[in-house]
Amino acid sequence: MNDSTNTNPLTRMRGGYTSFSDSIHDRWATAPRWARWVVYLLLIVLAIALPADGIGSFMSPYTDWPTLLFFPIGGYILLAIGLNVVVGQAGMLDLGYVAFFAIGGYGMAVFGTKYGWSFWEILVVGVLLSALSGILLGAPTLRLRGDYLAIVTLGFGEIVRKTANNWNYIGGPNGIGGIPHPPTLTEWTIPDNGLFDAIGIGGVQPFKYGALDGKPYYYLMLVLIILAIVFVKRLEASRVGRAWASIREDEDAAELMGVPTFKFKLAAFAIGAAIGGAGGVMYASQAVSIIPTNFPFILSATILAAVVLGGSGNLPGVILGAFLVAWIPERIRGLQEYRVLVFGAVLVILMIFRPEGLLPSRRRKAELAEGEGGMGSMGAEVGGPVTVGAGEGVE
Amino acid sequence: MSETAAVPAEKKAGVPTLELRGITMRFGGVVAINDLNLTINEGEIFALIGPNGAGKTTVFNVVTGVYQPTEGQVVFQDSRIDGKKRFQVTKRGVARTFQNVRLFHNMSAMENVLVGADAHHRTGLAGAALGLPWHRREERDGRAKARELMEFVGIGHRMEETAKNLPYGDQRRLEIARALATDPKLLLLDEPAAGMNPTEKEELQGLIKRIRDTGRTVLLIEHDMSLIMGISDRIAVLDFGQKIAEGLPAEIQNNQRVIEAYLGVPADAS
Amino acid sequence: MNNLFSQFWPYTIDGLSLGAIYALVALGYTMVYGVLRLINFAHSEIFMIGTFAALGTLHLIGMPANVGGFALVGLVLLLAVAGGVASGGSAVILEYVAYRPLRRRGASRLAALISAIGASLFLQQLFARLVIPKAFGLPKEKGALPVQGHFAHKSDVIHIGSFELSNDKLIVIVGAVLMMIALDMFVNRTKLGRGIRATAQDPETAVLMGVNIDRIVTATFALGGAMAGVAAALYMLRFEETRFDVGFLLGIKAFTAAVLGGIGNLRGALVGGIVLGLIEMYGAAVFGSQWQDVVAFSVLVLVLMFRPTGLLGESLQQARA
Amino acid sequence: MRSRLIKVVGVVAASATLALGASACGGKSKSGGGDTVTIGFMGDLTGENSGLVIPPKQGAQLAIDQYNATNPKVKITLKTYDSQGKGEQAVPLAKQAITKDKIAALIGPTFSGESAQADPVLEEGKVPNISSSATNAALATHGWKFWHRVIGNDNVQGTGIGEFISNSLKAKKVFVINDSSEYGKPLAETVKATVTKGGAQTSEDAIDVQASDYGATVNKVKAFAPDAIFFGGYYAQGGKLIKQLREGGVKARFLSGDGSLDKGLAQGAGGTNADGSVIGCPCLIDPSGTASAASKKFAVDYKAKFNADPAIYSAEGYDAATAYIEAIKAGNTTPEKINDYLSTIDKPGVSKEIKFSSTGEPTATDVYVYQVKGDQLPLLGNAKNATVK
Repeated sequence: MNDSTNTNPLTRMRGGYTSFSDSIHDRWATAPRWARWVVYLLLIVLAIALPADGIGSFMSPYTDWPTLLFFPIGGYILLAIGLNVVVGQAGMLDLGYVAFFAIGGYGMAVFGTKYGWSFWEILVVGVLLSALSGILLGAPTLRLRGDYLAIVTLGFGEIVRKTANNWNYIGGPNGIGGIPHPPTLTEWTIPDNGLFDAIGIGGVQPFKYGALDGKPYYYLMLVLIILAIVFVKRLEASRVGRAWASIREDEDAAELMGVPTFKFKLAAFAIGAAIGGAGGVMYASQAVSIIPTNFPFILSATILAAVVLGGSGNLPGVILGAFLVAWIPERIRGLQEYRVLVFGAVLVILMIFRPEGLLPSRRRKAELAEGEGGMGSMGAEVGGPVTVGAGEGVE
Repeated sequence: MSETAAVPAEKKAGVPTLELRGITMRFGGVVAINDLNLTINEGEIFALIGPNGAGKTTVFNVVTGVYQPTEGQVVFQDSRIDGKKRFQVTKRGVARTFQNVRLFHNMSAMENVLVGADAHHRTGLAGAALGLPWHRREERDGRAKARELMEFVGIGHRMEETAKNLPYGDQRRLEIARALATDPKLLLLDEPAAGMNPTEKEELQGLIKRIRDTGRTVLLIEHDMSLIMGISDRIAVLDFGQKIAEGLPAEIQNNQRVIEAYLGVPADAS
Repeated sequence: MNNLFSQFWPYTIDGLSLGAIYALVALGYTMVYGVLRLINFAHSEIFMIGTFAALGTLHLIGMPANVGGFALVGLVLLLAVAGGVASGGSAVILEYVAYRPLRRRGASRLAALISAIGASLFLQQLFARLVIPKAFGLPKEKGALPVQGHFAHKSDVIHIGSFELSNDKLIVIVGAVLMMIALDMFVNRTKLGRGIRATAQDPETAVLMGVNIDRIVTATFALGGAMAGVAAALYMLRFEETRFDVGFLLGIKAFTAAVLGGIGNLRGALVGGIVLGLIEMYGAAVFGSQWQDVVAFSVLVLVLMFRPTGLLGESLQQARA
Repeated sequence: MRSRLIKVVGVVAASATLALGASACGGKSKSGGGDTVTIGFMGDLTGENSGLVIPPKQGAQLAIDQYNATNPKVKITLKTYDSQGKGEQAVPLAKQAITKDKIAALIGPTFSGESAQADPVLEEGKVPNISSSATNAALATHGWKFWHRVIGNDNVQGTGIGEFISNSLKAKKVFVINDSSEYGKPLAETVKATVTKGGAQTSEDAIDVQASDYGATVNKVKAFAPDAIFFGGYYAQGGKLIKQLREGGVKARFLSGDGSLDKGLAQGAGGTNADGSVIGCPCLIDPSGTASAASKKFAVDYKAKFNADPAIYSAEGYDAATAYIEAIKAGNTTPEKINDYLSTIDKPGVSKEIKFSSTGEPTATDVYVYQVKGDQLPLLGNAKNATVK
């Protein structure tokens, strides 16, 4: 991998980074089970300690760190995990992912304010509702390939936002206010003793959801993220994940090997939508009020950027990507009006340096490296083998 | 040269497993297949030959549901499969390989075969996500089966390698293993010997026979005449989308129209 | 409904003139897509740069006012040249900076798409924060606001009953159609044009046949950018103001038009643009302007359901097959 | 390995350097000893609507600087929070302001959308807040104890403008347009309801703020042939709308609300297209100081400090800050005490009497109308009795 003959320092640097991340990959792949569990456990402890003031004062000097950790950071991570199922695993380009986030959010708002349901009930309903909308959008459009699908999903995102804006029942442009917080589970307070203080969580009431303290929301989001990771990881290692991978590589061959491609693509869409919907429910419940402009196209683009930046198809990469995309603009608040400018430039530079993402999966990297002549290929695309017939033709 | 190996003595009684009835396939103005009737019997190795552009792969595409025939029916084991979705055709027991290898290049050999084995698996999203017992059993069984099949085709030592890193001959074998994993009753091989050296061809010949011996029917397209003559029970010859001959290898070898078709002399020379 | 019937001609003419601008911008998307299969998201900013080039030109020549008649045609020509050069040039630079390094590394189209989104944000903000305040002497915080340049004297050229056609709309429609014809001829009759088509159909064979891909890509961006620049000049004639994110919605619409017509197909861009322009106007007439975009996107989804490769999409598929 | 690590560090340098560089230029404000009280100002300070937020910020700054210049026992520092006008940024900023910066009170958030998300946080954090420009009527309906504003809400404004259209202009056919925003739509609806009550016939349409071509709306207006057109929305769109209406041959009088009260309206409309248009606002912009002596003094001081005329909401920003200054002068330095004081305050301000109802609304309901003349927006008078020339 490391091309030592190359004298271009930039290329060398990239090579060094690549071989470094590869060696981590390898270690991880051969690590014994207990070692993995130790790492998982450490990561969870780290995640629990993350909102601590000591960390926050460096990570976020300008704005409330636990709230940032909930949204955008946690929210983006959850959304990126969901979008990664669609883009990274099944290889479909979705430019309107924000629609499902919006549907979850509005689900929370409508059922919470108009029907008085509790957060927990709505979480289930909102997830189902989003999955259903994913199926409704996907069923007629998933036979479209590549960029045709992309523009349809983009259109769907806009349709959802505009409809919300024009529909008075859900508040039109005013949106919906007074959305209830999740009911407090227990007033239990983490004891203020040395150990907990050491990791900065002493005195926190982790299950009491109010407007001011962002930590309980963050923990809730953390649980949701962990669940989503377990869910998606298990699928990835199963028949479902293999079916997605085969669809991404050669949809026609996959179907001829007995993979019901449409069904699995629809499933990917529904799962992505469901995770996006869960994020929406969470967001709305914390934000108290939502308006249609909370769900702009640029959010879809940002989440997509997170997925690709981190390493489409590889969960740790996607999580890292989402974290950076959410965190960098907040961290560079000091640059004030120039921060979006800088953010745009960083995106371009990172893509030039690491087009396969910061932490790509091996397989995905190999796929990306295959790019021949043009822009390489991205699983589902218009110009790919349109049918087997197109590939092999009439003899 | 392999006269002795040719013409297996036993003749099948002739239980038809695949029937093409009056298949016509048109693309715009081009007629790729014209009124083709073909019967493949259970347990035989049937070869489809013909010059380039004769429409052989189109026949495969019609059988496997890639194309819907413009006219005619495809009957497999007494039920029609034309108009069925591709994966449904596969589930019924028709699997194929491709002229230009179409593996899932960046997946391991094992994963490639597992995709085939999954064709008959029933684990849904919930089963996989919750790690339910039958899902684990299916995974275990699938892996065992895949291992067995890769041993069977002779690439047992390469299971964890990425498909595209395999030598060409092994890629062809992997494709066969992947197809076999779907448990086909009828296996369609599209030029399996293309690009192979003589030794590999020899091995392939043995492999195809062993596949037949496991009770499967084989329909193959091939250009290598010695291979064809060495293993086929029966042969049909296509030219310009039409069947111009059908019969035992010995009959085909001496058929005047076939020779003309291959030499490029029009059969109906005016 | 009533509105549509009583004001049929105004809606139609508005739809045509809007569609003509969509079509010209769509060309850039469709050409780049044809050659690189990349959604050039930053194309909307290429258009934006064109509008500012036109505005800057107006300032340079002393901000004429109330120009009418043939003088207006001449002025628009000048603006079109300025816009075309600026947009074409910046499209080439964009390709060089944001896409070429990725192409060299054989990066995925997805990575290129993210690079495009990044470039789009960068260019927007560059104008909002630095270029516009500097160029027009505005306070920093006003860079995000629209900037005007009123120069045209608009009058009706034809006015029969409810059929009114003003000089600006006429110039927009005629100008766009002329540019489409010119581009069509260029692509079909010149060596460079043939190279573009060959590359779009089969890059590998094109390389084997001695086509210099880099040159073709540069030419594609230059041409697509120039078309956006001309569109920008026509836009300035119609609306006489622009802002840093003027390209955002227009770009999405133009991309929609390209897909509607069949992406990769030049004539498809024209058809898609005009159809989209008309649908938007008629949709607004029937359902109200707030539903304009919903109608447009819904029609897109419907069209793609029945013609998965767009209105004129077959030629692309054939070319690819 | 070591050199490799260095390379790795190099790759991530792009983001890391950025982050570090950023921390270097952004300073942290310390509230110092007990003699300083921090008041926050939150709004879109750098985004596209910052033109509406910087004037009230400057107004507030002026009030505080004037107060600090008197060498009081307790000084005030003004700390700004740039929410970009977005709720998702306003919420964590509000929390930061409460828990880390320990602000005693907040001016803002300036827009209604962000207020709806950030105000519950301020409410729970028990920090009094006064908005200088969030006019959405629904904000007052949540029963918030710490929320206030020094500007009449959209219902007040819409009713005022609607009555002006009916009574002063005596328009019989009114076409109402909104910009589909949480500000423009309710305002347009109130105007529509008011003029309908006044006996006028109405029709309506909505535009998209991102769109360029308002042709469809213009055609609708033409078909309706109104005497007056009301637009609920901001001047960036309003100007463009006027221009396209005039080019389409529509001559009817154009009216709009506070979002369009800016020179940009006439600039966008081009030439003399906007002349005669009437803009209503529950705010007072009075650079010539004709309204009152306080207004006169404010205009002079503002001009002296910022070298610019008072603009939209600068008087309201000044008044919001004044309310807090009065509270602090009276010895209240904790958030809750300041809030208690606000419920009793009754002082003349620049724009209006500073006095809040129990819901936090200002008790004054004056709406002023301005008429476009060239690129100026001279005050026409109170909507109740003003007449157009």
